[in-house]
Amino acid sequence: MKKSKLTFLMALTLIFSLFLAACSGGKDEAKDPKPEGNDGTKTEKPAEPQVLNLTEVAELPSLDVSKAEDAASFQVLNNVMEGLYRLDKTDKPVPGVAESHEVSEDGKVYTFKIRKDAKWSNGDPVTAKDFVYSYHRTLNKDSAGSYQYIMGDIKNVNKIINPEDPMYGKVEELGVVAKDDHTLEITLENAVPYFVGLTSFATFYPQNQKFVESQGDKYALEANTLVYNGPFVLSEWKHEESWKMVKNDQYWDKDSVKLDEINVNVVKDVGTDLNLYNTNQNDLVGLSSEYVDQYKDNADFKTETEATMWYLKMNQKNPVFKNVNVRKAFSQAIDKESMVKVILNNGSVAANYLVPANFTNIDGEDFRAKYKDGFHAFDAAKAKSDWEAGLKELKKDKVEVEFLVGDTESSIKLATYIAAQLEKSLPGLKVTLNPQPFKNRLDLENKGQYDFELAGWGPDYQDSMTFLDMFVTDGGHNRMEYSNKKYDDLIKSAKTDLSDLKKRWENLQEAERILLEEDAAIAPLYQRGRALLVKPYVKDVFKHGFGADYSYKWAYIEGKQ
Amino acid sequence: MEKLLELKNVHVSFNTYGGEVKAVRGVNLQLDKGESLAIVGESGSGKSVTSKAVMRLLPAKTSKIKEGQILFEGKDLVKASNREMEKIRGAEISMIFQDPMTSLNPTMTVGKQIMEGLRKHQNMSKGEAKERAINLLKLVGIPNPEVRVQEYPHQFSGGMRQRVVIAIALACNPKLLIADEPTTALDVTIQAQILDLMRDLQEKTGTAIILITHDLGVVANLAQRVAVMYGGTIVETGTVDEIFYKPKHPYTWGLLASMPKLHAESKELLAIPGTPPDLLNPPKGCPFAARCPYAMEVCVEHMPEAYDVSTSHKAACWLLDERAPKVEPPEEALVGGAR
Amino acid sequence: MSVKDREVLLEVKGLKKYFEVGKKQVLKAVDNVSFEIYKGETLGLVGESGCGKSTTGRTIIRLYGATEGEVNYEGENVHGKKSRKDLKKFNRKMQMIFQDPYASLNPRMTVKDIIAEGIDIHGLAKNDKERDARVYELLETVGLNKDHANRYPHEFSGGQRQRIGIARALAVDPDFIIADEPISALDVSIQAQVVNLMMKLQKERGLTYLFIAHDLSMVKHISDRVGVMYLGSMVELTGSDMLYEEPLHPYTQALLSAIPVPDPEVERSRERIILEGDVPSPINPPSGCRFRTRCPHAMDVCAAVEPKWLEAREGHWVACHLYDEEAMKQN
Amino acid sequence: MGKYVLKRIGYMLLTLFIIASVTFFLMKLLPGSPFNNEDRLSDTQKEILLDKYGLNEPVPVQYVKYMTALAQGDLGISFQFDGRPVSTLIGERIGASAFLGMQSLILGTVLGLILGTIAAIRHNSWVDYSATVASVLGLSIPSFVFASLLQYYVGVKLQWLPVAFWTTWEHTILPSIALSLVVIATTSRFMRTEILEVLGQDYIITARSKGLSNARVIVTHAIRNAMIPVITILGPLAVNLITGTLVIERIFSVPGLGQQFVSSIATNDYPVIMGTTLFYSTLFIGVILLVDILYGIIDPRIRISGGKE
Amino acid sequence: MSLPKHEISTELFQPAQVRKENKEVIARPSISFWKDAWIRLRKNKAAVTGLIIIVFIALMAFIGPQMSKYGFNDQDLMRVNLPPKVQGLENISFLGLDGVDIRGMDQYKLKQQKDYFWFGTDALGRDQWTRIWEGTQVSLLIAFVAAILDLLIGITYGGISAFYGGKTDNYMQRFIEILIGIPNLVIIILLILILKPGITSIIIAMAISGWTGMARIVRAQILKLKGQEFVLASRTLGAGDKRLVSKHLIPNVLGPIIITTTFTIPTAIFFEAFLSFIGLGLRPPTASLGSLVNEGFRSLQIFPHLMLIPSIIISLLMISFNMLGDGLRDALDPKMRK
Repeated sequence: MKKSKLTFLMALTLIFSLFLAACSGGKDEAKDPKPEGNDGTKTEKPAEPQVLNLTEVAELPSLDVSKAEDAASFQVLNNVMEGLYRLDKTDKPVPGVAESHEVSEDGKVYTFKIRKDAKWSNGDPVTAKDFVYSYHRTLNKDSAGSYQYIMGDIKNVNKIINPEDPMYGKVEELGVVAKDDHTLEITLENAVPYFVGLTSFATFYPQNQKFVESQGDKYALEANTLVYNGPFVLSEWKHEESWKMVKNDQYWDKDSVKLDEINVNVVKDVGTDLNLYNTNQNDLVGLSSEYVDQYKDNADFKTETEATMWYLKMNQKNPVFKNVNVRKAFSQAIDKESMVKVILNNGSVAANYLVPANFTNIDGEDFRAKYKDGFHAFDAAKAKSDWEAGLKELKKDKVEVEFLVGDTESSIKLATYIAAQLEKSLPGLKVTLNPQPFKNRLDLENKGQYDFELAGWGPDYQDSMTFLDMFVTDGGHNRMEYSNKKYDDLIKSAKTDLSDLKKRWENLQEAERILLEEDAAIAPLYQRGRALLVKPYVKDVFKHGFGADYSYKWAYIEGKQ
Repeated sequence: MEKLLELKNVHVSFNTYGGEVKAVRGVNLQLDKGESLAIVGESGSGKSVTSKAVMRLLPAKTSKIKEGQILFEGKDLVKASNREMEKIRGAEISMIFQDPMTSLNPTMTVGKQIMEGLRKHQNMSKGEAKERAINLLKLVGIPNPEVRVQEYPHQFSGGMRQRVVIAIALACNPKLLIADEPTTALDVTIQAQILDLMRDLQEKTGTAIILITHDLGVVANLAQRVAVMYGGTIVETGTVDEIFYKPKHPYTWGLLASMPKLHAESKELLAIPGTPPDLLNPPKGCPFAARCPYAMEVCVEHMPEAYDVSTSHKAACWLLDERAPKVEPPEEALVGGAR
Repeated sequence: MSVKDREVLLEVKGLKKYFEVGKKQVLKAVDNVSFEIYKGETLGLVGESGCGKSTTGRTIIRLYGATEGEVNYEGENVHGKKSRKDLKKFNRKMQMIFQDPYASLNPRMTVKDIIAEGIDIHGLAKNDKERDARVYELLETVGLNKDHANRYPHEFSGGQRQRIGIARALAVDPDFIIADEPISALDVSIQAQVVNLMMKLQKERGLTYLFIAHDLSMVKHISDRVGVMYLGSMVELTGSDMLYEEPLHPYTQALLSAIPVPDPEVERSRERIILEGDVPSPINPPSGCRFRTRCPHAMDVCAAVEPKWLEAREGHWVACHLYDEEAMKQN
Repeated sequence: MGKYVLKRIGYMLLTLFIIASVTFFLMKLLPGSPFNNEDRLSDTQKEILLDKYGLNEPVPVQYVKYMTALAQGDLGISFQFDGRPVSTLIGERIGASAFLGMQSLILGTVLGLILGTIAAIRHNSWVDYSATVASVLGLSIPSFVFASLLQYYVGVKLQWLPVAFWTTWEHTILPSIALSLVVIATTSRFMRTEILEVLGQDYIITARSKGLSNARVIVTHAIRNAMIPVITILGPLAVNLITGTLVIERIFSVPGLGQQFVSSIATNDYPVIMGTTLFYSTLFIGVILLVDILYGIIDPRIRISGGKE
Repeated sequence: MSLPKHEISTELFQPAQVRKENKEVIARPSISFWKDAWIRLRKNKAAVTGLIIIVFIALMAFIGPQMSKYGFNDQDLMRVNLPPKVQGLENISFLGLDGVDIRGMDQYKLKQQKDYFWFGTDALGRDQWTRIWEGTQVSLLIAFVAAILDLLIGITYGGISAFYGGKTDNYMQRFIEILIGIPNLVIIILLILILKPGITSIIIAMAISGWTGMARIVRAQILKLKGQEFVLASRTLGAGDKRLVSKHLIPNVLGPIIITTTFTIPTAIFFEAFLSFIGLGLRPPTASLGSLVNEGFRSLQIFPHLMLIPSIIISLLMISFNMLGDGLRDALDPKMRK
């Protein structure tokens, strides 16, 4: 009974998938994936269907390069589009649409050579003009893509997007010029060392002007109103339900691409996601902490460490947190090791620092090398004495504070633990949780309407600056009335003076020390890890520290059958 | 005359949360073919229960025929299976209820409701049954039967509905028709119409009728024989003339005396004091003893058996015992025309 | 018996009570009814269901506001704007007994509280003791006793409840009682109890009754005069014996002949006037005489002209063209 | 009847107008900002966005504009899904929700009616008691728990039916069953009471006295009459199903309106929240109206006399 | 019973002394409506069982937390996710109260815990016994307060609407129609978003959308009662509005109100659970049965005790209230009276 039912269903699924394949025809799909890979890792032709099945928690809000702003969209764009460079396995930029680039001596002018075989999926060549058009479109007055700022290192960008500036909206002043179809020259404000890596970011992708204009309002709203230049094309996009990427025949490096098809279904519930994984309908599933216990002994279980940092943000608008001793007490009061081991349990690392490991300078020196263990490690006794000192200064013996946290199951659980730890270590403290949906939390933070907050930050680009410049006085992400002149100066010089990169590096390390050790402005908690189950037959899906999460360009399936 | 129905010592009880209510306590009755018998009594006297027991329409869960026989053409209905009862109901014995407003299914056309029984018992085709339904409607005096057969009960007035109910009851030419207070819910002028109709139909079809009512006027109009019920027992039976002109039981006297006489001069009514017995704890003696002005010690202690007054007239009263003092009925109980 | 010399207690003049039953649809429950009730008498009001007899009663006692017309009690109009004090005065003089012995007593109150309600409202007892004493006295009056005082209505039989209803009405010492079908829901043997009680009370206390019922024989028994209503209007009004002996209106005649008499011989020999059809809807009553659709004597004039309310014989009022010479001529 | 329907539609429009106004002002009270990426937006960009969506204007002006647009059937543009009209979003999502809702309603009602009838016929027997307990259990097990258990046992363990997604009809079975639980429980309880009530009616005795068998009496007389009042609860039930699908939609990854409503709340997508609320309300009132009309069609007493009042 | 006639002695044929009062004697003992209803209720086994369970759970909600030495938010990461273990029952393995998890490992041994946790512990090492009973307390509180608010608003609104009737009634009914036109869930979600999440907000949100049902029932009842003859009788006696309402109307609508309330309470408990599921519940660490089920739900496959126990309590409450409600309906419904 069971068996026949199963066969029937499988037959049904098969018929259905054939049907789907037939529908999505039109495009000339490579029925025979080309065997030769040229990266040397794999030369044999994979004998089995190269189909990767994935899930995503939400519908794609926007695939318009100029507007995209969320992880899911970036993820898709990274695989159906390509910038000048793209990130490889180790997050090193490798040539994408550009085959090479040159940097001027002052490090401010980059000249990219666009490869001649780069093509759009409709057959048009990808030219330097496509990049210029795309950047103009992004920075245009009418556009309000939230990632405009990431182009801020390019000359005049900050003026063009500032309505008070005379240059406002004048995109033609942008420091990006197409010298010819295959030469793109980009001029920077400052010689930032991470710019090439930045070109792999979605906002820096080209757009095909002719195509964009032909689609009008419909551009990027459906699978067929977008044109692609990446390893895959989006062949189907059923809103709120699923999308499908198939190998892009026009892609210049199509020989490296082994997957024929990537199916992504929207699954909001982790339990469902797991059930799908267990019935082989999904090849990779992220585990929320509740499920880690259940699967940590599973052979497919893996953890990854991400570059995202979580910390407590203490709002100095509140006189309690104005007191440095209180802040220090908070920093030392939480047993982070137990927390990551027992509660998070997903590869997260307890952190006493803000900039995670693996942020290296030009010489390959790790940012963490100098202060390896960070500052103010867990020390309940010390926390208590600092707390008592703080209370004395505040002339209080009881303090009640509200703890702003996200409203997801995991962050509430974590916050409950943190609150209990704080209350345990710091007598006289009463913590009330205020769980809020993501946007409300940010809104409250933005308006400074919180006491302390469980906050996190993921890097936008591969430089410690992405973490450190948040906390300058009146900085866009400060929002806790933290101000330290010394810190501001160090950050400012690191931003503008790039003549001595070594010095800059040290300045940034010093800035972090001031922020954490002297001022204890924030209390770092952990570097986020991610527990996941991956089917053993999924190979070479590359995980990135920033930008999009995964690259499928090099991925393949082996051993499924 | 041929015996059609005979009830022998029928006892019916109801289970209520308060205990066992003995609604019918040893009823003996008989009815000949084509005869019309009226069962008279107050509410709660057990007259409706008796009639429903004959049809076996009492709720199965809460009620039980505890003992006795109900012989219909010699067959004991108490022991009949549900199947057998289904064959008898509607075909051999049918019933009319008090409230024509509620006794018809509001969501089914009148025609269908008449046809149901016909199709079940006489295996008629749809067309035949419909034709018969129209004829029946005509028979019970509903104008325009061809049209009205398609209509729903709420489109009929109360009197018309009662006619429909009669049509349903008569559909299969039953041998016995039980009419449970068929005119109580109707206005006087409509009541007259229905009584007229019933008498007419009985003459035409020869169906025996058991008429259940509390209205002595209706009894005088329609019945040939009368049974007076009180407290779950039959206290007096006899021909209509015997009951009205020579009543023997004090309850019957009281009943007659408490009715105002339309013809006669206004006299004071003779009321029966008190209230009927609670059948949850029925008195062990005569149920009427507590209200009876002539009650003797024996009445309180012992249930009287029926004394034969004449061959057709019986009364269950100790006053008829030779040892009892002689008592004359009160003047008010004398029905005018007799004397 | 000459009624003319007697004192008028209540005068109903051109009383109308319409109910709005929908947009622009009016149910004329009582349409232009006039009569008088003399002190100490019982006026019976009969008719089939829906004829407006209960509405008339309820309008008189102000349960419904009159659409038009007057109700004068001892010369004073009951309707119209009244102060709370004035109303209370009427409430004491005029009382009502209701039809349904089950619905007319509040199931959540003890018999004592039910009977004492009027005493409480009008402050007729100085203290609880006096109140209890009055209640017990009233219970005795209606043939119950003080053991019953603390029981709840559902424990009583229909007749007992009806007597409790009477006791409640008597509690305020009224002069005039409207009895709205007080016996229709009772068994025959019990009806007599209630009627006897009412008649006894009338004798003892000099009460005036408006006795509403559909049972003509009982109405005739208790009433001095009887009014017959049909479809919202009064068709005939006269002394009860007169009505029986010489009914004038064809409807009254039919009504009388329809009543089954508990006398087999009479029933066997009796000729009936069987009325055809049903009572029409009071929402769209027939034009002219409302009875014409069922009347065996209907003439053309009946459809055209509403019959006048006229005194055809002395003390015998009727609304029928047959007794209106003018109308007959017209026909 | 026609007049009655027109009048009802008039009320419906008035109600919708008030609901639209109330939601509009409620929306203004909602905490949080509408921006998708607050963290990374500069103040100027926020200004631009606010301008774009007309959120910079005084509230009364916004109100008038919104209502005017609404009158023309324009529900605005989603914040979260940039450039997509709300009506399109609703249009795309409602299909799945409606299908799921209707299928569960039909399944649930049919099963519920049968269960309720059986329970009533076997009144106070073990069948009745177990049906009662089952239906109360049906009402007391949270639907998300039931849905997850179904998914795990039927989908993962037994592999009889797909775990999730919305592609073939097979995929609709589990969510429909999960969703119909409440319907079964509600209708069976209701049906049981109604049948018991109907079985006590005089016309049932009339039918019995015609010699009809028990089964026939129940089928031809009791069920139909008992079902008429059941129809009145179908309206609210249907709407509850459509709004109540959100949990089920989430668990079975059904691309429906419920999921979208929740995500629009999470992202402060005001136009979508308002649009969906209005849509739900319209549906709700519409269904109630429909049920009333249906009631009139099914119940001959109302059908002929036209309108209940 | 009846003897042959001749065996009855002649002395008995004497007129009996029947006292007049005896004719009006009522044989059955006097019982008030409520007492009668109580007797009926007591005869209904299901309802009594329901009542007992409700009382038991309500008592445990207050006593339970005292029985454990751990507070509801006492965390200890050394003892997380312990399965239930009960003294005495630990040797009966099929009960699942032996501290062995579903993988067959004795977690108490593993984590070197000597204490017995009757309901186990959660992911933060908190004692589930305390949490579940405190959660029950919160759920019952929410449900009762929401029901009482429903009651107050519903009775007032429905009462006024029905009592004054006419235009007042018409306008008030239109208003209710509009309110009913907005799906419940939507109102509640929007309200909870505007108010801060927490017990008060949930109660307010539920009360705002929940009273309409009660109002309709009260209105229908009062409209029906208003035309009843006993109310008319009171009016003819000159009773004022206050008297009518307090003596006649309210006591008679109490039955349906109580019945409705017994069905409102479980609905409220359930709704709160639903809100927890979509993330609009209480502020942690406060827990309710709903939020506990929701917390445990994720680890159902590995730590089933976290979800099962609160689920069982919710279900028990739901079933009990429903059974009690059904019983009350039978006991209070005048239609059922003989």
